[in-house]
Amino acid sequence: MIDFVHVVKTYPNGTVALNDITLHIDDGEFVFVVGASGAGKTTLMKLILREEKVTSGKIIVDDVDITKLSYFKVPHYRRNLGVVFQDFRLFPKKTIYENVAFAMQVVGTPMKVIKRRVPALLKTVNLSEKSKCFPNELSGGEQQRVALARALANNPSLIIADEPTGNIDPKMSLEIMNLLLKINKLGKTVIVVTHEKNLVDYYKQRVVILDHGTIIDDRVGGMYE
Amino acid sequence: MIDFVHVVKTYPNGTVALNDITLHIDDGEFVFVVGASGAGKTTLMKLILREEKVTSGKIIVDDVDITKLSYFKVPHYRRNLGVVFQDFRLFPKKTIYENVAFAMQVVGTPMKVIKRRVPALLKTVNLSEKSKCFPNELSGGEQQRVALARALANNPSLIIADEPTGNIDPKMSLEIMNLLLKINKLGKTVIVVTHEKNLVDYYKQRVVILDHGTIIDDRVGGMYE
Amino acid sequence: MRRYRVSYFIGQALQGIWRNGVMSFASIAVLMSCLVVLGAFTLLVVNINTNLENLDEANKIIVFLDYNLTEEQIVDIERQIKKIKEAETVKRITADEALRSLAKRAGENALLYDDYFKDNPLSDSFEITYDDVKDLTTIEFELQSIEGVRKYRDQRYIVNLISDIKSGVLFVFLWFLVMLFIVSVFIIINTIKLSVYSRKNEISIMRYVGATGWFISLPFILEGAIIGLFASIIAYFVEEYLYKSLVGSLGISIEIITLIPFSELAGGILAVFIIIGVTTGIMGSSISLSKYTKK
Amino acid sequence: MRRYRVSYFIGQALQGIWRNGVMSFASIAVLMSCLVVLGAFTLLVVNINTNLENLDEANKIIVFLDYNLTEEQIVDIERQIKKIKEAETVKRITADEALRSLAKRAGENALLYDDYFKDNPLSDSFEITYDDVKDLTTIEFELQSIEGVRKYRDQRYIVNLISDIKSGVLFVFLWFLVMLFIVSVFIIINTIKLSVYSRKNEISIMRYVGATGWFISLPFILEGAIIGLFASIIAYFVEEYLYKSLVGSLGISIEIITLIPFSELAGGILAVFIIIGVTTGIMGSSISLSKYTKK
Ligand SMILES: Nc1ncnc2c1ncn2[C@@H]1O[C@H](COP(=O)(O)OP(=O)(O)OP(=O)(O)O)[C@@H](O)[C@H]1O
Ligand SMILES: Nc1ncnc2c1ncn2[C@@H]1O[C@H](COP(=O)(O)OP(=O)(O)OP(=O)(O)O)[C@@H](O)[C@H]1O
Ligand SMILES: [Mg+2]
Ligand SMILES: [Mg+2]
Repeated sequence: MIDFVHVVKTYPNGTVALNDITLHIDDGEFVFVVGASGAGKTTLMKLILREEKVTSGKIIVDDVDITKLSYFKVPHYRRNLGVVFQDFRLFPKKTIYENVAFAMQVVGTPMKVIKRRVPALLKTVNLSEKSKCFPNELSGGEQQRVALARALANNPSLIIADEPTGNIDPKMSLEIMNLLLKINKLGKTVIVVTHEKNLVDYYKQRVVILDHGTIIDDRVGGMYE
Repeated sequence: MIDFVHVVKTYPNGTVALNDITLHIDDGEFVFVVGASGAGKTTLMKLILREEKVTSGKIIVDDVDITKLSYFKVPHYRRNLGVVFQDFRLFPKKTIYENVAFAMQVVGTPMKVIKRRVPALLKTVNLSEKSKCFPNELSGGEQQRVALARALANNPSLIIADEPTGNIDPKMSLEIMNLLLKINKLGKTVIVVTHEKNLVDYYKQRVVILDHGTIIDDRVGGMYE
Repeated sequence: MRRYRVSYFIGQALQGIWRNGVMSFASIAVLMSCLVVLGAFTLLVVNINTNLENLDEANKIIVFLDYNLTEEQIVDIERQIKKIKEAETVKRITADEALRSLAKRAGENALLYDDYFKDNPLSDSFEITYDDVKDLTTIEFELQSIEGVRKYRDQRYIVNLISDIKSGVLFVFLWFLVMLFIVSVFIIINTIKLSVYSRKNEISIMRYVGATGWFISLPFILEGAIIGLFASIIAYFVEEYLYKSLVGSLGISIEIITLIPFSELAGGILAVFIIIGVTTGIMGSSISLSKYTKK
Repeated sequence: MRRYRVSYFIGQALQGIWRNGVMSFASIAVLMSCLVVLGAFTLLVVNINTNLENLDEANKIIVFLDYNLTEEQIVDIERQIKKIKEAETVKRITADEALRSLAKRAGENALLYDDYFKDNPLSDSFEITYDDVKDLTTIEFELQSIEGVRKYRDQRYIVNLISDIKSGVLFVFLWFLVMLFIVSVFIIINTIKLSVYSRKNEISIMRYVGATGWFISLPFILEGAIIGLFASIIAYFVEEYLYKSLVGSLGISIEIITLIPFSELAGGILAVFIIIGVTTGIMGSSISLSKYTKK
């Protein structure tokens, strides 16, 4: 359960990225977040991840006000999230396998579990043959899929995906969206930022539309634009 | 005029990214390159840019076999190209303004020309207010547009755009595509890699479809898939 | 909480060193250089110190006795002198010995003394050595109360001179050594800072994935330690080579200087190198990490 | 080809230094440290050398003349000796003077000489000083052919000893200085390498945009030069402070050691610092750049 209560985010240089956002997302929901470039979608994700701090307002995740989380609790909080970043954020000096495995090592997963799960995850995103490659040896879409595999690694209860199909062809995009939907069916909350009209229109889920930092529309099955 | 003659590209780790590509692009053409993730689209672009070298075959650009270009001539060759990279490749320690200006400084453009042209370019991509920001202070789509502005800076005769709308909302995407088409009308050659079915279908230009490193379709007005 | 395995951290550290070859190499090179310089200078100071110790001969007092004392009286005086705690050694010099050494000192003109050997005009004397210049005053005070002592001569001027030089030289060199040490540590820390800096992206990604500060830091700190260890071992061998080649080319030309053989110092040097190398390596990474793990 | 403006490159360099604050700071700090150590050691060597020069007194030969020469003969001998090119100064010592200095040397026992002053058994002599130990043999050869020279005494042993010590000490220190220099250059270059390394992405993007090698390199090289300049100026002031405070605390305790005042060396130090700082800064960046501009 995620609650944004009158959240404002102003960046140090004065840009108001989010302006008085109030938003409730229930456990197990599937939400699309759409909006023009610069509307504040990524900022919204960064606030949930606690990568950025709110300027004012509260964000409550599972009954905890994460704006008040101490520095030491942040990592533990983040482990419940699976995030696909818009810029992937893979480790350049780790192989694809290691990139995914790292997320599991962080939480102390035993080696033998990792050895079983990582190949399975890479298979899901169709990257089995690339497991020994480094990120700079992959195409843009392949990197994006690695990021997705890593986000799913720890079976998080909340998945946030920022443009997870931005570099991926339509067929693969559908597969990935179907995967996210399947995960959502298992009871996980999924938030997807995307600008792919087709996908949003096709899946008929809840759609939150951002514009210049405010929510201008929020309904289930909502059409994009 | 670009000519690929039996081009093969195998990466050091053994991946065959392009397999016997023969392709002719005339001056002033507008070409979409589409294909699944990992099909070799970016590799094709990198070969034209001479970022990667061919394994075998020839690439002739304006009567010069660029596979034989000496190290010293490469920069001068590149100045005739305007490239939007899939991963943007902006200078992290330069402001948006400086990022675009740098491309012009490279070719020795006088200061007063730069001072006039850069703001105009930023206006074209709708980023006038962001000129003093650093790349990490921009949203994904904004960064992509900066990359586009930089590609256009020197009025190149060949423009290569790798997923120029990958992070951009549909409305802005249309604007950018229209801009590229306008430039194409002025006589410039434009090559656009994209996976946005809508765009490709809408514009009815020449479409080259790549699959596992080979061209499986190449016709004007060709439908995506 | 689940268990983390030590092997994981060591593996990560080694991987980090290997995959960031340029940086690791540069860090090891810098660290090693600093240690070599530091070590070479320490060897220099140790050698200078040892050689200065040999200048201690000047620490003696000559005590001249009254003329015409009986043997018994002289023995009694000797006993009394030996009672002075601060006197290290006491040596009797007979009048004849004194005359002979005088004649010898005259060199060319020794023959001038020939006449005197028949009827020695000198008295017996004692040569007292002591350890520390500070004892001089005490000894001289005690001597005053001994009957039969005509006068005594210390070499206070020479003693002070040598002791001045010694303390001056040591002062300069120790001061220099301290400076060198501080500078080395500073350089090493800065170098490791630079190398951590160039990986700050990696570190911040770790944070985003939910890694705690210590989980991120441990491999880096181990990396620092391993780099420090490598550097110190290499530095040790470089030092050995340099010192031995120096001793080799110097040993022939000067005999009055005693050079301490390397083997005598080897253990200490290696130990100190490893301690400094590993400590600074760890310190360097810890300091720079704290900046990047707090996001 | 269009013109590029110098101001552009300088501007880029300054921007680079400013925007990469951490790296620039670390590089300046390391460079500065190396220069300070190098400078301090040079000052040490210069001072040691000056003080060793003062030990030159031993460079003299005493020439003893036959007994009972007439004044004319002695003057004639003096003339002949003065003709020897290698003889720097020639000083006549009369028999009386010689006796007096002998008596003085006997210290306690000067009275032994009393008798001889009535009928001096010594001969006149000359004291010849010379510049270089190598001249000794020539001078002695010439002396053999002079009538009336009974014998002569050089201080070859002492001379050789002192000269050995001098050359030994200088050898060790110069050797050390060279090592320090090499190590410093090595450290500086490695540091700048690290800092260029952490910007290799930036460099490769420049290449993609069509920048030529020199266009990319020039700002980096200027950056290296400016960092070198900063570092050397700071190092100069640190050095001045350190040296003056050392002279201050040392000057009181020892008088026989002459410490060269800082002002006498200041210009040279600053010049050398700037030369080394700027050169290594430029070298460091050029070396590391060549790797990344070739893509
Ligand atoms: N670190 C930052 N500092 C300053 N301004 C920022 C920063 N990050 C984002 N912004 C600005 O905040 C606004 C919202 O950015 P955000 O990244 O949330 O947009 P977005 O909706 O994700 O856009 P896109 O679809 O292009 O990714 C933009 O105007 C952007 O320029
Ligand atoms: N530097 C590299 N080293 C090794 N293999 C590489 C490298 N770059 C790309 N590849 C591989 O070559 C193939 C083609 O890559 P390319 O980047 O051209 O794909 P793409 O068509 O651009 O895909 P996308 O739409 O995902 O960007 C992929 O399988 C990729 O893994
Ligand atoms: Mg975004
Ligand atoms: Mg691609």
